[in-house]
Amino acid sequence: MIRFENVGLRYGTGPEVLSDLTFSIAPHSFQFLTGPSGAGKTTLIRLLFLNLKPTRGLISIFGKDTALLKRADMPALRRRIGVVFQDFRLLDHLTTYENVALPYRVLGKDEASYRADVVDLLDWVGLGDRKHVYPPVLSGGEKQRAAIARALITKPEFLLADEPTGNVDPPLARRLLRLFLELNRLGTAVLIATHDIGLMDQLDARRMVIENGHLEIYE
Amino acid sequence: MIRFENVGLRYGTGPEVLSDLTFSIAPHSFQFLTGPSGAGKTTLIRLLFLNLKPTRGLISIFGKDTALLKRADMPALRRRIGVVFQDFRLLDHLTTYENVALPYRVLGKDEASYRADVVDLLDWVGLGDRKHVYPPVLSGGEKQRAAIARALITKPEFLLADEPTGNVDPPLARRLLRLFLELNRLGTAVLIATHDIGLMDQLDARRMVIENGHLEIYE
Amino acid sequence: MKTPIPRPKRRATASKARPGGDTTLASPIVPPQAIAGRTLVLVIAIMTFLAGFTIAVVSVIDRAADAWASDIGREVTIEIRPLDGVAIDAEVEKAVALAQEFPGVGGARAITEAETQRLLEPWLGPDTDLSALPVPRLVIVSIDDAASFGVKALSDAVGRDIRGGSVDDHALWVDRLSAMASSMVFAGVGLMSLMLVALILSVVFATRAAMAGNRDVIEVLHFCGAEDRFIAGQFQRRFLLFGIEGGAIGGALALLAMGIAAWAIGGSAGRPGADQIEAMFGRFELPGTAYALVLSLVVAVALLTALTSRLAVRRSLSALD
Amino acid sequence: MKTPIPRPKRRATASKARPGGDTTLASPIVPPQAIAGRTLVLVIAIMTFLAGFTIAVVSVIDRAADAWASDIGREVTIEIRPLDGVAIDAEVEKAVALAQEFPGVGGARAITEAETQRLLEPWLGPDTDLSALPVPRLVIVSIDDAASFGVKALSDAVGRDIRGGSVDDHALWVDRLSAMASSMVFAGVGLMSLMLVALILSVVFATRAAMAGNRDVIEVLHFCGAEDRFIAGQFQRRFLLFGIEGGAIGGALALLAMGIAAWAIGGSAGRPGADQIEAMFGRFELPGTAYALVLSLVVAVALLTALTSRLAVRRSLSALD
Ligand SMILES: Nc1ncnc2c1ncn2[C@@H]1O[C@H](COP(=O)(O)OP(=O)(O)OP(=O)(O)O)[C@@H](O)[C@H]1O
Ligand SMILES: Nc1ncnc2c1ncn2[C@@H]1O[C@H](COP(=O)(O)OP(=O)(O)OP(=O)(O)O)[C@@H](O)[C@H]1O
Ligand SMILES: [Mg+2]
Ligand SMILES: [Mg+2]
Repeated sequence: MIRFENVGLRYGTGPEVLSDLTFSIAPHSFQFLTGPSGAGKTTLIRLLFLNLKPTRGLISIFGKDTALLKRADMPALRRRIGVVFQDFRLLDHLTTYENVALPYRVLGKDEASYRADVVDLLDWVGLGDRKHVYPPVLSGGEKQRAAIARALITKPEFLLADEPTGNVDPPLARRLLRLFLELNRLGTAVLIATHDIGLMDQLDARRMVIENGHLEIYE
Repeated sequence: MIRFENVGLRYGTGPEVLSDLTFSIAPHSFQFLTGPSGAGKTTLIRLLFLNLKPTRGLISIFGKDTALLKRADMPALRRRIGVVFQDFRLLDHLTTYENVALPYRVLGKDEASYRADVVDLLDWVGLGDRKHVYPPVLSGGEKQRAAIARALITKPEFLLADEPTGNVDPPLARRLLRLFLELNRLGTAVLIATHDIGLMDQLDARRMVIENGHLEIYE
Repeated sequence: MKTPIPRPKRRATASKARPGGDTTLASPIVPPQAIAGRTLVLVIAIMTFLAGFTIAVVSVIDRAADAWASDIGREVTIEIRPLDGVAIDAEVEKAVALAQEFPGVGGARAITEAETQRLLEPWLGPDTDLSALPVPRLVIVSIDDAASFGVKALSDAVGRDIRGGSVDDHALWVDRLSAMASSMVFAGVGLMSLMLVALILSVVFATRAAMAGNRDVIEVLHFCGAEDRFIAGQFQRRFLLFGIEGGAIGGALALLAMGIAAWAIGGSAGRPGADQIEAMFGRFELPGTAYALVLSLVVAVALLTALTSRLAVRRSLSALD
Repeated sequence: MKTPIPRPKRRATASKARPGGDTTLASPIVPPQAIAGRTLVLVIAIMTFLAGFTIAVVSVIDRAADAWASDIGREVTIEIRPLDGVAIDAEVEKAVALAQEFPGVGGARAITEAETQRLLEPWLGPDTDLSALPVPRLVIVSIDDAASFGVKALSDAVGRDIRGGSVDDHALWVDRLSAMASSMVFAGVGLMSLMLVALILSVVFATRAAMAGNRDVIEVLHFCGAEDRFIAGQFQRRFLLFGIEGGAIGGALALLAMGIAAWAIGGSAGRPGADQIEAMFGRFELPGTAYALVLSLVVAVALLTALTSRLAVRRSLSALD
């Protein structure tokens, strides 16, 4: 589904943050991405959802070479990918409910068709009673859960989650992990970037470790 | 040093987020603050650095009743308190170095008098080579470390850290903990809000647990 | 508890029971932007007001200038000097008859001796007997149809047929006044161009400033897979509304201010000075074109605002990939 | 490795060796704000330009109006009608002598017959012999010191001493022209007030919009324990600079535009119409007060910008606790 071949990335004229990344991500697979702070996890995730172009190498996403992609084709591709940003990126002028419903709105769906989905998902992540408040008054963990809910809501084919449990307590982290697993069980490939060893230990999943710009994979 | 008596807090007309908090924090003490996401840890920290007024009860900080404090007295008091915000709050138009040096600048200090301190501290938190970049290009963990450095730099009498290791890997978290301990050894009272059980387990410190608005303290 | 991910059945019931029936999608995707948006509307309103006001003033001046030039150009005078042995009254009558026959002439009228006397009174005193004096007589010829009238032909005919007659076409005055009027119109149009440039700059910059706060929104929408068209459309719609709001407020105020000015000047009809102003500018009635111009100004401003926001979105978007 | 917290010794060496010698505190605490700041400067410049231009135009009109009113008001005419059995030349000389003695009068001058003839030529034809006519003679009295001059006293003296003499103080014309001039000045001042209100609103709102992006900065400085005074001072300084920059650009452009207008009109001296404009508005020289006004406008705008930013900071701060 996703294939990287000898991918290298540097920001501007800086050193190479990632070098010679060669791996692939299978449909329906589940993997953790880990590595020390500043290793390049977020950078790799940005490559995966077309927010960065590699300095060298080949990336193919859903079978399409990203170097050959036209701007006009990207939105359709992006809609098949859900992203949980490390810094949440909620829109402050929309309520939690509206933030989570945003991907549906962007698709032009009628509200009646997704309202129940959004409400159920918010209940599951424990934001049932925070639906109508705006992100600035949410606690750190609540924001994080809203960001997760937004990424999941359309059941994308590929889910990227950047440090999705950094601000929540361990029981809640387990609950969220169950959500990711459920999504995976339904066919979504999931990649979770995390430092949380406790979280990774709960699951016998593939681990991708970035260190000094190189990737090692432990199946 | 800090004393709370029957403190209650509600936001607007909502339910009471914190109720009947009675505790004190001794000088030179070290404590963790924990509790589920949304329990009120950040709220308690905001009360502690005078960013919120309690709905009821009495708070005294450095021996002064906060209800009687005049606006003009607050800056002096705040300067004795260092805060690591859960969302970092770095200024995007200042470099990492300038962000960390900000408390000194606010004090009107001459740059020559603190430059070495700032550089040393940045080296310690592993940002030695990120001194001159702006926060938007820092990784999550790098931002967090910059925020920690800014809170520590003036060696305040009381340090509040809200989830200071949520975005860093365990070895780095241990390193940062050492920094907090060192500061504590020099006389600073430290309060760290965290979900990270691994971090708390490394230290036999007082634990303050908030759950359902109530505080329980395990010495 | 089951994770909420696949629920074909529950969804069916849910859409009946509407568990979230109290939730509505009220908020627009583009933030309402308390301060930046209000500033944009205000700047647009102020600039539209000033530009609209200038347009109104310039069109009043323009019309007045037209009126001056044509009023004066619509008259020529035949002067008949008394010559010895010529019956001047007969010559005057001949001149009137000659002029009336001329193509393009609406009418000709001799100035009576009483009128001439009144005109000369300041110089000669009230009691002068003009009949004793060799005072020339005047015939005022008013022109109906300037196109078919030829002042040269009249001049020739008068020189040929009327003894002691000559034609004064006020050419000097017409030249001077129309030059003055066109100078004023020129200055007015210059001022208007200045205003329009200022208007465009202000609107473009204020719109871009208001857009600057929206980079996050654009980014998030983009990463949610929104088409560029969709994002640009959202912003364009909102900024079109800002533009219409600001433009309408400013345009309405400009017309109102003009109305008040007209009323104030009309109301002071008895006051000294009012006559002069009225003589210069006409009755301060706004020509219909002024309304049309102000209206199209408002439309142009709204479109400009929308277009600027669209371009700003496009620029942000192309910086994203 | 030791934590970097207590290092009295290392610090001492460090300040010699300067391990961070390449680090400098270049960035201002208040962000430079690419777009919002540039917009603010532009809006200030445009509004200052328009207001400055209006001030310049209004002061030219004001001066011209003064000049008209005083030119006309500074002359009265003594008219001496020829009476039978009176030597008119002697009366004219008496009148000149009488007027010259009068308090406040600068000089008196009899209009010669040749001049009178020229004035009457359009009415009487070129060849009239005025000596045969009872044409009144005129004495132009110019007034130096309007305060000490009394037209009534002169009128009485002339009526008493000069046979056939009467005083015309052009009262009607003075009234009319000064009314017209004051109407124009009134309109100009009205326009100027409008411009100033627009200026103030734009500056206040644009400043507040530019400040809106700074809430974070204010908050962080506040939580770092900065005094309100310090924070407000930082913003005030920067916004004062914005204000000075915008105001100076706008003010300079206004003066420049005025200069170009003066040059263009001066350059067209030969053209028809230019004389009229010059007659109406003087030589388009900007009075010194206009420069002073534009300059104080710039200063006022800069202060207004700084003050608005200060108030915005204060408001943000008091919302924080
Ligand atoms: N836009 C950018 N321009 C320049 N350098 C950047 C940019 N974004 C990230 N970097 C640098 O690239 C390196 C990798 O960053 P990245 O965000 O991928 O790390 P990470 O693995 O996500 O770290 P963390 O766990 O702390 O979030 C960091 O040193 C960071 O400072
Ligand atoms: N300004 C506010 N207005 C209204 N409600 C608020 C505000 N700030 C926080 N809350 C609510 O108060 C509760 C406690 O929030 P707080 O941020 O203190 O939690 P927390 O313990 O820090 O959680 P986390 O671990 O997720 O950061 C949350 O439910 C939150 O939504
Ligand atoms: Mg990261
Ligand atoms: Mg919190």
